[in-house]
Amino acid sequence: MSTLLSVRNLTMRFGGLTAIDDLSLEVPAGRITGIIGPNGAGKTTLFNCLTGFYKPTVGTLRLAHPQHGEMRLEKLPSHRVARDAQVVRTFQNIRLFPKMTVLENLIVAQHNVLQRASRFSIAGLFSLPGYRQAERAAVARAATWLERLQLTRFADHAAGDLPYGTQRRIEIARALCVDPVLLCLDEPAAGLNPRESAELNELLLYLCREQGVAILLIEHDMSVVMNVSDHICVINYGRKIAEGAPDAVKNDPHVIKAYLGEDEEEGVMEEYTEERAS
Amino acid sequence: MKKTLLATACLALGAYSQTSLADMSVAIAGPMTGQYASAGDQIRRGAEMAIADINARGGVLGEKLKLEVGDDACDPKQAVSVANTMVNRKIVFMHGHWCSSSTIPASEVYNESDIPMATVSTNPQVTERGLANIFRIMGRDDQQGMVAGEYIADKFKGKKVAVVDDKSAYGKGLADEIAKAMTAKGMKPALREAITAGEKDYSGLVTKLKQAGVEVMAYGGYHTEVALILRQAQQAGLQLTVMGGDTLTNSELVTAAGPAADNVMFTFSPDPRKNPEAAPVVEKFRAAKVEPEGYVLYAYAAMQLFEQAANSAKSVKYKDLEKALRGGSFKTVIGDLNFDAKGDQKAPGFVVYRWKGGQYDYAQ
Amino acid sequence: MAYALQQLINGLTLGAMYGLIAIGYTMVYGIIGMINFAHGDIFMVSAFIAITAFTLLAAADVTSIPLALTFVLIVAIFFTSAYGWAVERTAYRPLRGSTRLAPLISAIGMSIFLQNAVQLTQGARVKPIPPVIEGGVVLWDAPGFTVQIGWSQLLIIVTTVVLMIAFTWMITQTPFGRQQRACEQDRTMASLLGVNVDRTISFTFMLGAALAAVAGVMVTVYYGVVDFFIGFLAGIKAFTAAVLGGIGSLPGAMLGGLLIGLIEAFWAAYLWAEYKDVATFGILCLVLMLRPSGLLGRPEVEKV
Amino acid sequence: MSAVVFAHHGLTPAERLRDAGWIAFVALILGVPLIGLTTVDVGGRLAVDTRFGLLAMAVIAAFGGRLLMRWSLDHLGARKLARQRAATDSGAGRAQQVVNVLGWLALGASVALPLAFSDNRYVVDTATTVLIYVMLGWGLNVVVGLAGLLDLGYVAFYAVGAYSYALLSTQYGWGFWEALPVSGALAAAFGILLGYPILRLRGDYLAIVTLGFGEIIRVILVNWTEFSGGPNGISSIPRPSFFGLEFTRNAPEDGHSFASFFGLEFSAMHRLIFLYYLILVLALLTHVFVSRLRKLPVGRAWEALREDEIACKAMGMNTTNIKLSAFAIGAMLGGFAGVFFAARQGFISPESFTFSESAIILAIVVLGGMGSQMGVVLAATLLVLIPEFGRNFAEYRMLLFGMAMVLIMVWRPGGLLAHREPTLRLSADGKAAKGGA
Repeated sequence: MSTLLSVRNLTMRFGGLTAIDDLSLEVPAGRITGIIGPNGAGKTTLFNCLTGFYKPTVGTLRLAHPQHGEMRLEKLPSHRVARDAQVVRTFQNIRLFPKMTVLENLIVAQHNVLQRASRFSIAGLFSLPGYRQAERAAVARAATWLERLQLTRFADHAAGDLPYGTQRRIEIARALCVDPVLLCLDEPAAGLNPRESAELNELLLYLCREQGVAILLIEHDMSVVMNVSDHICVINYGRKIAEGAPDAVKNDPHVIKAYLGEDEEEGVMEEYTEERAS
Repeated sequence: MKKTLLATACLALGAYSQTSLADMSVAIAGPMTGQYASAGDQIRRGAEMAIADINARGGVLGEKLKLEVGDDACDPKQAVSVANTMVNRKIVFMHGHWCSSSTIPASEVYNESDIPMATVSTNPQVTERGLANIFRIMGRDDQQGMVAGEYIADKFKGKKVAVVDDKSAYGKGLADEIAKAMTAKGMKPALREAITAGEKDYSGLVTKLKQAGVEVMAYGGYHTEVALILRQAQQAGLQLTVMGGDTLTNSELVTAAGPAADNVMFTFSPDPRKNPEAAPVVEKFRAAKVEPEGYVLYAYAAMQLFEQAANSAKSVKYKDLEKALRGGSFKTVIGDLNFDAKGDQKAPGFVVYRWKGGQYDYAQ
Repeated sequence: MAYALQQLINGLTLGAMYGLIAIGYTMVYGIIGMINFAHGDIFMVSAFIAITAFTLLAAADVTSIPLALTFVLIVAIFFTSAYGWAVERTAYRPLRGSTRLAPLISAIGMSIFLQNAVQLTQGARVKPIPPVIEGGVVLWDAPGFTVQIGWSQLLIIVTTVVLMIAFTWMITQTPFGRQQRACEQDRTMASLLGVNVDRTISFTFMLGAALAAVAGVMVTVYYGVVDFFIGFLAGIKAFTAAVLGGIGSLPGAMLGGLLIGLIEAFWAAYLWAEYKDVATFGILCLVLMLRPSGLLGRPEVEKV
Repeated sequence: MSAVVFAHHGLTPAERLRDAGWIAFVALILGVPLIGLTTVDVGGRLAVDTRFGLLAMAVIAAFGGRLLMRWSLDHLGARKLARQRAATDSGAGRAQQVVNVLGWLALGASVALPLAFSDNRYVVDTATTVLIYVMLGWGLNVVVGLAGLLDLGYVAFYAVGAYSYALLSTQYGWGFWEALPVSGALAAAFGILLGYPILRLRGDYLAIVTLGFGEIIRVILVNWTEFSGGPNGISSIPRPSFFGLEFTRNAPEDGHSFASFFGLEFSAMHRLIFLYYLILVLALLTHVFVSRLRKLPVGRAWEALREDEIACKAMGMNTTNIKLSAFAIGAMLGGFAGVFFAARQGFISPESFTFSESAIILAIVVLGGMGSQMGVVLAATLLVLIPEFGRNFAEYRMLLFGMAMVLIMVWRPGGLLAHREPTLRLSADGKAAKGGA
């Protein structure tokens, strides 16, 4: 089991606030790694650092890319993290392209491949065979994922008009169309009903076991995290407080304390609600 | 819906533009809306009165005249559109446009459609392009600039003179000519400045003039800005004499500038109101509560010009009318008009005026 | 030196005027996040109201300047606020909740409408009144150049500063200010908490219009000449000022206004007057490149 | 809007009267300073004049108008509700079909127009103006409608196109067809020049900077007299020829003019009609170009950018390039329109490139329905024709124009044609389309 991503001494400060404090963490290839922690623990900030939206104050993020070798994620702008390093994320507050159809959302995710095939749009403008073929392939790929996530019947609907749970699935499907090496899911089960959660579990296991995609999962729904994760990392106040197999983490006294013992940090709570609202 | 819309639009446009007219149509065009609407207003009042008078005399060649009014808002694009409307309305004569930048593109349309025009636009380019249908009943910027520049060089010897313009085609052209004429007479402008028309605050310019010790400002532009500059100069304790062009005939200048307007001089054709032959018409305008200032009498004269040319040619066909206009001499309220080959007035004669107590009169 | 000082005074006066209009822009922007392109024309309407009021007073032989000013201000604020209210009610409220651009276009239409309505009802001619406040103080009698500040210039600068302080106080300290800020941040939440959002927005528009009215009266007093076209340039400049200072921030609007006034004055004084608008917009671009939210605007954190 | 209508559904007559009375009261307050009172110039001083009769009429008109409006809104509202109930979700697809059919009909009408009005200068010329605005609208649609970047200085690119053709042709004797691509490329370069420094800006900050850019270009054109002719502009710009045949009255000595070549009698209309077809062809090419681009990766990227910039980055898209390409393509199309404008007018000056021009073009895009190509056609037609029809109302025409802009926006906040057609459908590609729409 090789290490896909290794986070070393990651620190992220916003003015006086330290959101992530000297965090180190290994993400193995082809496995599901769960990240849990109380609200405002710095989980989403970790994702933002990983995917280039924030520049970490200190620390290194090394990705052992199967094709391109070692890449330093903290040095890449966000679009290159997705394009070159193939580290793709979803968002806690779903970010689809609401007026575009589901299919279009999935095609846009394959922008870089198609754009290359369209050769500065010229091949595309004249509908040259090379481009047509690339487009067909892109649609086929999208159709496959739609089928797998039971979204085919929504393909031509505007994404923004669909129910919440469906939108969550679309966002995952869209991320999959980027062909990720590492898929970072930010609370994919939030707002799902139990049946949908169960389906999600199944999907995550399929992606990991059958497709070999490594998954980094932020989740509050313990039925999801505990059931699918191979390895769980618990963070609080931006620090790692426990790590290990699901069962071990469940019984760790630090974790129990973090979840149950302290409820005086209202400031942190507030920050969280704000994040939700935006 | 779109098609019906388009179709009705076309039909309506077509129908509207092909209205058969029993009367003979003549037209005026100028800025009836927008920033310079007051000039357009003057033109309309003058032309309306003239048409009423001509029709009272029995019209032209036995037909009553009908006046078409076109609004170009001093926008070249709209000017072309107005010109096309007028062509469709089968006008036989056009007085306009007012802004040189509207007259130039619109005149090409009239030229192609064989419509003679009389304009008050002063930019030399208006007649320099060799179009046969243009007749200018006003002097040119270069002529009036020369008169103003020489006057300044003669009368204000030893004083510091600034030349300022408002960056409009008219204003800049005029100011350049004034500066040229002054320099030719051996007087270099102490300052050459430009302002943005439409602003309200010219205290920066005034301070600059004060610093440079300027006493006389030669100005190319419109009256609104002159009034503001004068007011602000007075507030800053600067005694300023202004010399400008024909646009300063507007009595708004006096209302706006207050007593300081007495320091304003400008060049203009000999005052048509002083023309004894114009006296009855002037009286008539005053009776109708219209002060025949600025372009009012010019519009009146343009219509007289058409009346006389048509009567002498006994036709309103372009060829005949054009020949009559070029060859003839016409007695109008602005004096005798006759044109050279380019269509400029043969003897435009500019005179320097000075505002005094709300009236303008020849300057000493 | 004396010259520079005089230009400084000119720039400050002009800047204060821009700032006054910009505060109205910024308040409206703050609450509904739209560029109210008709704001400049509201200002123009108020200048016309002021002209009529001053003329009426002159006809009634009122000579006391403070009395006249107070009367004109009250009249102008009353009627102009009514215009502000009506504009919001007819052109913007029906568009609440639609795309960001719909109210913008509606505002541009409103601006064209107001301009032409005034031209039609009041005429295209410029409207002048005799100087209301004359004279000033000589600050420095340098050789060859006397620096002076007119009473009306002083009046403008003082009024603007006082109003900015008053409005900042109102927004930060009063219940209305709290409601206003609540609407600004989350309209749905505010209405759930019992804030009457419609009324708050209407009131904000009326306040913005009242500020424009004060600016309109000041313009009439200072320049003495008004026409139906003055709203356009003033509106654009004030908008620029509001953005430069950081749109949504009242002190920012003031600062932006003053900066633009000073840039214009000094650029025209020492460099090429004809390129002063290029300078203004150039500096705006530079500032925004370095600080994308303006000088005093809260930096927008990219929420992911 | 509709909610307001329904909420007032059951108004009693007394309530209606009270409502109309309230409106009349507002009209009275608004009317007093502008209608009721006015200042007139009496011998160099202002005096106040009253027009209370007119004011009373305005107030009565407001009262009556409100009653009438409420009454008709109630009726229309009821009918609208019925129609909404009747309409099913198949409506969207049908709407698109209708738009398509109408599009073809409009095309047919525009091809036939000069034939039907071959001696009517005004109609052909106005139609040409409509097409110029259609083209500008399509260009700006790329930037605003598709990519969602608010551009208030679009007229700058129009000016760059117009001036580059004017200068290339008058100074260096270039022909229309040689100058067209060069001017377009130049405008595109300006688009990138503008786009680059302001990539980080969003929303309204972007708006003011683009507005400033438009003003900067205009101020430079006004002041740099040696280069641009300053306020005098550039006149005598050569008109495009018909494959080398000029539209002149007299044939040149060593060849033919258009009229003499075809053995026609000279008519100024020939050139007008030729110009009309020229802009029609340019506009159609633009349409095909933009519609194709929209279905290409770059077009979908523009729309995605409009929808969510952050999600775009997360999908690995280089938003910098996407924004710049939108600016460049939009600017290029504006430049083409400018070249044609200069060639048609024969005279250009900075007055044609003011902020109000940008505002009108933006209004066309928004009124049409952001991103909708046919919407632009409809809005451009309306916005050009309203003031033209208004010529009959002389000084009221711009008033009506402003009012129309507000009313259309309030009536249809999403634009006249707000429907968005997907760039591709699953079923269309021969894939299994289970369920479908």
